[in-house]
Amino acid sequence: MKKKFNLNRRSFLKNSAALTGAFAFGVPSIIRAEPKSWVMASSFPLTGPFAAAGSMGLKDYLDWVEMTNSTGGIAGKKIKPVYDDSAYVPSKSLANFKKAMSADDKPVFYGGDSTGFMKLVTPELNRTPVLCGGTSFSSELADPKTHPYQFISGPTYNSMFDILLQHIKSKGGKKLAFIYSDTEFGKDPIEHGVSKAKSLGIDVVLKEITKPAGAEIMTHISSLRRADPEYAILHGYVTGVWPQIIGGARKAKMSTKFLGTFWGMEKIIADAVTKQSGPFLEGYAGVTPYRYFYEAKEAPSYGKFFAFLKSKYGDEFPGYVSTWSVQIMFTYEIAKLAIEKTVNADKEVNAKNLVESLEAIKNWDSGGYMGKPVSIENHAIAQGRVYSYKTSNGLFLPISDWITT
Amino acid sequence: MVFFFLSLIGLQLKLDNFCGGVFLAPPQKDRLILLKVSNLNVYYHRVIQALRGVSFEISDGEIVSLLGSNGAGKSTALNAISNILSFQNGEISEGKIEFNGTTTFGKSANNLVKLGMAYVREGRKIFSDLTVNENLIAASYALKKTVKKNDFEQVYDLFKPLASRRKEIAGYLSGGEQQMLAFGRALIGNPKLLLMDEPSLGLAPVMVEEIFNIISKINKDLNTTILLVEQNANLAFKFSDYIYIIESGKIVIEGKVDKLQQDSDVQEFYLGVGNKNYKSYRDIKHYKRRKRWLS
Amino acid sequence: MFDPIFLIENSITGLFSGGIYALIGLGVVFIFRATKVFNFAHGAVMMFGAYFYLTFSEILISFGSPNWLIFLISLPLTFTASALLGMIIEKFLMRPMMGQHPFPLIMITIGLISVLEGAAAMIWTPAAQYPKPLFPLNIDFIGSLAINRQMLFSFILAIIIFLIISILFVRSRSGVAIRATATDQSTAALMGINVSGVFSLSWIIACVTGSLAGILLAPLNSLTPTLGIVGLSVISVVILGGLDSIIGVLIAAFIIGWVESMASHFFGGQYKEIVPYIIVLLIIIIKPHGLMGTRQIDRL
Amino acid sequence: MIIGNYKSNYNSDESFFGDWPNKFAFILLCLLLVLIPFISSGYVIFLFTQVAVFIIAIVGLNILTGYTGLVSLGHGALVGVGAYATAILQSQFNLDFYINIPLSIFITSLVGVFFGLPSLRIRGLYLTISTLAASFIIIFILRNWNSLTGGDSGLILDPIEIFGIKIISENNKYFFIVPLAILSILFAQNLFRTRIGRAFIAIRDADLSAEIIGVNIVKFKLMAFGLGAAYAGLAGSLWAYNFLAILPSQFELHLSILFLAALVVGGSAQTLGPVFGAFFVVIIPELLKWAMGFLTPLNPTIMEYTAPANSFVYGILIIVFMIFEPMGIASIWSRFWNYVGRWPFSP
Repeated sequence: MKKKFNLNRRSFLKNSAALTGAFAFGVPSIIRAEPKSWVMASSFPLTGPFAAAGSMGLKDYLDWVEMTNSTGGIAGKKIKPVYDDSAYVPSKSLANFKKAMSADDKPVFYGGDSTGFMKLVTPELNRTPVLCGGTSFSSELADPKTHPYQFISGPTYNSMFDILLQHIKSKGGKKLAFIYSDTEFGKDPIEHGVSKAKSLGIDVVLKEITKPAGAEIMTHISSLRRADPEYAILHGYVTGVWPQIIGGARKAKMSTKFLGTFWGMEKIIADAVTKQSGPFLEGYAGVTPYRYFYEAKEAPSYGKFFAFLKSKYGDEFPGYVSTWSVQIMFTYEIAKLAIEKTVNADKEVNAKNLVESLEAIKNWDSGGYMGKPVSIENHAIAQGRVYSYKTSNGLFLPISDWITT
Repeated sequence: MVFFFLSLIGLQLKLDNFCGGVFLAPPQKDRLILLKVSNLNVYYHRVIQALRGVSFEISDGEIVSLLGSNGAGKSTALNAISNILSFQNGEISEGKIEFNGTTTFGKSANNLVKLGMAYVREGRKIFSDLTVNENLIAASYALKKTVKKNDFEQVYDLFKPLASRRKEIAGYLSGGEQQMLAFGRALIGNPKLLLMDEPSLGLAPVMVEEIFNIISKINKDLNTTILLVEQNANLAFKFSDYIYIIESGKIVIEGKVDKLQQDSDVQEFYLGVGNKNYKSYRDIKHYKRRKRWLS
Repeated sequence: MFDPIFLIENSITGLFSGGIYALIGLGVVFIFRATKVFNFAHGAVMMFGAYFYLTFSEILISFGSPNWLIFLISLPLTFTASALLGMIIEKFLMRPMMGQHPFPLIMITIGLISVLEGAAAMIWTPAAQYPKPLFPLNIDFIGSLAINRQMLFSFILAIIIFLIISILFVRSRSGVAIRATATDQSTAALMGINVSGVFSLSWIIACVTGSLAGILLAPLNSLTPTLGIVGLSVISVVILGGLDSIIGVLIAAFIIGWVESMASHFFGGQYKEIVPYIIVLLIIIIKPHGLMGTRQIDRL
Repeated sequence: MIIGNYKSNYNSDESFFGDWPNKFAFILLCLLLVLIPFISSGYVIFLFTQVAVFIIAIVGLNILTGYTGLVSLGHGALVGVGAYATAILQSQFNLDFYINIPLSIFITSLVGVFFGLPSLRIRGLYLTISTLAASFIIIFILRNWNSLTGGDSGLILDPIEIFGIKIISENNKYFFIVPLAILSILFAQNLFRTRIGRAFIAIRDADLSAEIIGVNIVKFKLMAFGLGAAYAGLAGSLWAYNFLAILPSQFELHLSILFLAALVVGGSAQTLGPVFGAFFVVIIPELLKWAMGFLTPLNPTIMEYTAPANSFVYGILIIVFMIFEPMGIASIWSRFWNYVGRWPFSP
């Protein structure tokens, strides 16, 4: 009797191992009833370097959910939004993900908020599969083999660079500089961009790494002046750095044309910069896969959302929704489409079937989000358009057609 | 009834006179008591008791010495009076200190300086990377309204060697000069009370004699009251008016210099006078016992 | 491809940023000398100063004041607010620990980094902001050499303030009091120096110079609650200078600014951030007391 | 202030657990830990596992900072070294976990000793700054050695496999990591009954005096660095197997500060300090999130305040504990039990 209770360390280990064997692996998974609502969970960078984009995105996303629910939700069921702050820290996003996944009603879709998270979550997704999209356009994710449950709601950064390079080529540009932030996001397409530029016969004369925020502009301007490119692509920034670099270059009397990628193409930032420091952003151009919100005439989806916001907020609604929010909403639109397709095909709504439906999206009319019909290839949508900023009216206006790669 | 009380008071007064006349020494000096310490208890780190109910008082114009061996609590007493115990993680748990009629509690060290208390610490503690003049400026910091240029000159007059080296870094002065600087710093602004902690420490015998001459000069010329802490009892007896002897945090003997000098215990323990022909441990046993009793 | 003008340009940029590093480092040294506390939170204090300035200037801009009035009013207000911040930190965080081992105090300054960053993010949101620069960005050309007028003026201002403060430190009575306190706190108290007053004063000076550095730095970079990281890399300046030497800081700031700039010139932008720390490690191993520091201060 | 060791005989001084209630509490705790996975959700188990990883790391920091008095601001980076060592060994050499983990521990402890080398010349503040610099340098290497560390995008690992069971579910990870955490606490507890541990304490309290009485401080300081780093290595290794993917940004300075905060709040130089500390730093963000959850219906973007509030609260806790309770929660805990133990005669 006495011996039985003598739990020393070794027997503790042995017993716990035995217990583990008995319970942890043996408990059958509980078969759950169909959920009452679609839980769509996501992390938002409400704090940290991209907080401005995150909080704006969250507000618009919640409005989008409200609108969608008011028109019947997805396949007759309402959407239940679950969200948490990640501070743009991948491990915090991952904790949020785990929290969402261990809740009683599991999400059918998870919206991640950074490339780092998309990377961290990959092994986790193999264990608890769920359809996963997000704000990352990392080229690495566009591979159904290594990242079977993740998709990109737009072109990869590589494709964006392809589009920009084609644009430069068509304008007859010869000398090009890459200026990018010292982040995963910034470094992502550089290698591809260099080789692509080479194949198009464009000379990449400078690859300049900067801090993602608070970069020392003068140093970079100096290098840019030395290299003196005709075009410079700014990549890997959201709110900061890119306007200062353009401003610095203009002050240094440079005539280099600057091009940006999606996250650095926000009208709100461009307007604020113009208001504060003058109209030097004139002619700044860049690639974006989505229409701007003020092009609502060509986009029925935008029109619907505009009407909803107008009725909800009245005069408080400024009439513009940021591209960041549009990106998040479009990601959810795709998830919504995948769920609808799965339900219509009368299949169980699980990650595997959702991915199948996702991959089956071909020539879908996105309701104006994108100009060309949407086809998902390699879990990404490779199209975009080059827009250029006009300081006189504060609008990004298209200077190219919709380009697919 | 009223009469009865009045008579009681009268009796009381009479008794006082009577006792004072017969048992106590008659009050010789009618000078005011400048510093009064009563029942002082000090702890370090809240656990080590350094002073156990120390009481003493100093009259205006006197030189009073606090004698005792290492670790008896002399410096602690001075630190408590000047309120810098907090820098050594010590605190006063009980007791009262009155300086010039008001309590010192609640006044920070620098405020006490303004009230006329100065302290020359053991080991001089000059600001070694400031110049001589800057040392004096630092000392006059709190007294900037009252200190005049000629206060500096007064110090340089008193300590001639300093005058020629006023622009030099104090750390390069000799030991004696550093002690002079320490004195000079304390004398800026003519303090009422000067506390001194072992001014003779680490100086050549010639210097010691000189330092003590300066002390008595300060006392006479500037009419500064001095509380001196010393280990060197002979010197203390030579220069003081009144002596307190402190052992293990308690005052064990006190008295005027001439009286104490007659005391056999004091002679034996502190002045090194007495029967030196001890042959065995038994001979000095009484000594140990006596000393224990004293403390 | 060797391009001498490019090299000169980058060297000048490095030296200019050295001027601001000196101003930041000054605060760290001041506090260290007076209180023996190494203030890891100095960068965060600087960031707070920049936010104060942002707030005051935004308020004034909203009233439509002219530029010169904005500077004239919001600068003194910022300095007052920063001084208050310094006093509060000293009074409530440092004073209760007076006379103790410096390690807990250093831990408190590390905690202070989190507190200030969190507070700034809660008050002013974590999004990057662009406060109105004291000197707007302008690039002048000397031949083909480009000089950033904003940095030049910031540099001149930083150096002027640095020199004023360090001359006061040597010449003024308060300077003597601070130096006396640095040598021996309790003796200084016995000389009639108000030691806690000196502590307050050194914190105030550090916070005010820090806020000025923040105001100069924020438009060059952008203003986010993590601006304080720049302050962390200034550790290298302070260590190279010798931790308690004001002249040392000035020299070290130029060296570090220049070396950083050269690292970014020859190896690429990302090396700039790591250079200060490599320098720190090397100095600590080779010459712990830095260029001009007191030799015996290797004890915590 | 601890001023003595109140043991009355050698046996009690040498004993592993203080007394029978201590031993009983330990057994009870172990039982409770076995039960936890069966009564809580996956997220709670995940949090427990994370606490366990933190505990291991903080025990290492406790040896270095708490017991030996060498304040390190680079512990987070060392955890990163452990994690990367594990991931690289697995991806490059395809080693099994039972070789991989010890090897990672060894590598990390070598790195730790290397960055402890300045301690031969310097002490105190300078040492703290050198660990800070080391932390930045390590992270820089992790971020920029693309071919080996995968740069900013980090590395992905395969899960551990024991007897054909993949340690991938939350439960399995829990049962793999928590026992290791308990073992490492016990090992550290044991360390301070030995010559080495006491030498560490001697170095902390008075390094010169320790040298004079014959403690080889160079050797023991390096040993403290090595041991502290070894714990960091184990924590990093488990961290990698717990997340199965690692990024350099996870191990930056904020992690080191988090560990220090945990140690201070938990109670440095005490066995239970790291345990309380780790629980604290994991639970506080959860509590804040929970509190913010109540407020979100009012304003969905109120969550913007969660992360700053988090960092604010950590900072405040460090400061408050340093000023009012420098020995941390562990000391409150032991005071509480002393009080209970002596009741009704307790003061």
